Amino acid sequence: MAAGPMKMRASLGTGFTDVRVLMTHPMETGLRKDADGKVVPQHFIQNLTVKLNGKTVLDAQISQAVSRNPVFSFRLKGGAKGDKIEVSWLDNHGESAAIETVVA
Amino acid sequence: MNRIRRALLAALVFAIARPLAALAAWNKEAFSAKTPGEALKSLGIGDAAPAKDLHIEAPEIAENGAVVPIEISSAIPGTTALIVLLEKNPFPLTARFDFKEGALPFVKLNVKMAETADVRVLAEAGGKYYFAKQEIKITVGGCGG
Amino acid sequence: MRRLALLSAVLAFPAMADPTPADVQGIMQRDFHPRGQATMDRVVQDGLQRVCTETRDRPPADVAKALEADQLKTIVYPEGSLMGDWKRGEAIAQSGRGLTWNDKPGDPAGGSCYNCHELSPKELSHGTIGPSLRGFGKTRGTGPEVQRYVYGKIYNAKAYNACSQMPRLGASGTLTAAQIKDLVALLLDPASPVNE
Amino acid sequence: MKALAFGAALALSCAAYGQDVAKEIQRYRQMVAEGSPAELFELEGEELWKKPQGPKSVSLQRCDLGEGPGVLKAAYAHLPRYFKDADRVMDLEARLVHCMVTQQGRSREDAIARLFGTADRPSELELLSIYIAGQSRGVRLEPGMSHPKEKASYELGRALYFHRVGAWDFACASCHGDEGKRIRMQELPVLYKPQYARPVMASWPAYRISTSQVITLQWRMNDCYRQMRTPEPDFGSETTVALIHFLNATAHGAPYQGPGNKR
Repeated sequence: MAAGPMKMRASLGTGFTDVRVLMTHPMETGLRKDADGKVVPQHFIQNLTVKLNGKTVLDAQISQAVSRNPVFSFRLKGGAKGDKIEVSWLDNHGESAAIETVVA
Repeated sequence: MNRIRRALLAALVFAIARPLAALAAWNKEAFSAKTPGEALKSLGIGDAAPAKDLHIEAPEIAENGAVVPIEISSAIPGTTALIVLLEKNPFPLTARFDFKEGALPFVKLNVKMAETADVRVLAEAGGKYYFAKQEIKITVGGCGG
Repeated sequence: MRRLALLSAVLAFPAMADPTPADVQGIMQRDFHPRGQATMDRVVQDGLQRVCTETRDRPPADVAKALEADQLKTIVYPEGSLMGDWKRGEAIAQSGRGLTWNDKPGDPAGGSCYNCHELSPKELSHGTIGPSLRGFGKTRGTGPEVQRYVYGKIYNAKAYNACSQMPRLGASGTLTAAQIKDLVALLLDPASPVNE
Repeated sequence: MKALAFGAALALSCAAYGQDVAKEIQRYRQMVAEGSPAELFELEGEELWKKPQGPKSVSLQRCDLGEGPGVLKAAYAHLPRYFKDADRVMDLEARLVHCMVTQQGRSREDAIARLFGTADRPSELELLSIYIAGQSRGVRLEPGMSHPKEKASYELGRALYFHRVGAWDFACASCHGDEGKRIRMQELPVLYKPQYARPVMASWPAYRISTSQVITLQWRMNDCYRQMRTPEPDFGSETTVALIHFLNATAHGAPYQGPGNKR
């Protein structure tokens, strides 16, 4: 499966901004067999980056043990309307995707 | 299907091969380690102290090992990283989050667990390491077949 | 006036009686198609299914008795001991496979026991549609009478309770005689975790 | 001694099990629901709704789901219902196939060629269903109950619910007939009673966590009959629509809250 859509929601809490991001990705472990008994090759997101107004605030490295169609929630310090949040990922096949949203 | 996906990608996602390639550091050795001990060694982590201020919020029983929700947060001052290990998975190291100025040490994610096991979370703060653990039971659900 | 409106509402739908089991069967014969080993004869109710449907699983006592006597005749007991291997029995109790349209005919089926019953205390994921069978053999022993009862109950649960929700695992061809013997051992063998 | 201590611990954990398990499973489901990727599929469904397809190369945007051509708001909550143009009661999926045939000019074979998708590739009907159902959020479930064919559909659904059939003698009520029962760890809602039908029916279609798949009510009916060991029901047939009709009518009045999450 190729990279599908992403979705992100940012909401202002008290003293922080809640960020929730959904991404379409199979997160194949390389251990699973398909219906024909063939091993499905490893295919998973390895890096995740969160930027706030262009500056990296969170770098993550993840493994194939993160569930399919990953959902992550983060919290950013403070936050105000108009803040630009960008989340991007890179997988072990070199595919990548990104999404950005503005805090409303 | 592909056409739709492409259309969606164009609408929602923009390609960013350039900046990501620069920071595509992924600790292959640590993620390939087969035991929690080896993984920690690869990450350069020696001793870790138990910490009450490191919180794991997870169900004690999960109906399905394919999706186990875990929320981790640290109230240890100066926390710069959170590390998640699933002790009985074939490759225990599951995630490492490095927080820079601007992010709070808080993450919620879903993980896969092969069997009932401890989740071990480590926090790095001021060059020291802390840990917390919780057991999560994995059950079989629903009808067979 | 209101009564009149009500009456006309009733008259507007003169044929609005509840569909009978025979009507339902006819509709299912039209709306279903065979797939794999699940053939169309399976939507034809036998007498027992028909009576249980008609009475919402509460047949009059004499009817129930007659049905049970009928079902008892279907049970085929093998020669010799009815106790198999409880370890194989545990695996059969765990498996929910068998007889569906995507099960391969000839592949060993399971009894789906844990779907409805508690058995071994080691298995926390058990259903509650049927009674708990934990410690079943402890109070009943392993005598030939109880072996015969357990074998018969698994082979055809309807011989003991006409409209039981438990499948007729032997009579339907789901489990073999050897498999049912293994389940008897799972329930009765003192070494079985069920009797811990 | 050690074995004894272990045995005691096991007995203890089992005794404590009953009361705590339900609470913990509830917590698990709550946390999973908060992290559901169902929204991603709504986006894809919206694209499909607007995409020109078939020999006539038109989108489904003029499809009348009962609230008027192209009206999505509240459409799902009011299904199944009677459609005059087809002279029958239809659920969402049967209606979508009808529109694919009559408006897009596709053959019925093409429209139903791939009914149930995979985790990698959900089917067209699954994605459309999840998108369209999402447009009924907050609207009370109110399937059609006034036309004679709607009443007949409801009655047939109820009869099917209690109809014992198949190689294992099951009716829907064999599992969904008594309160407080479960299959393995899964609680079984007594779906002919409104208080149990409401929360369940208000959350279909759904994202199924165990298989990472989008699932619809037609799938649910199909897979229940598979496990009841009957032959396979035709997609969108009077039988499956009647059961869905009976269930949604029993859940009457529940505000729609889906698409939901299932185990």
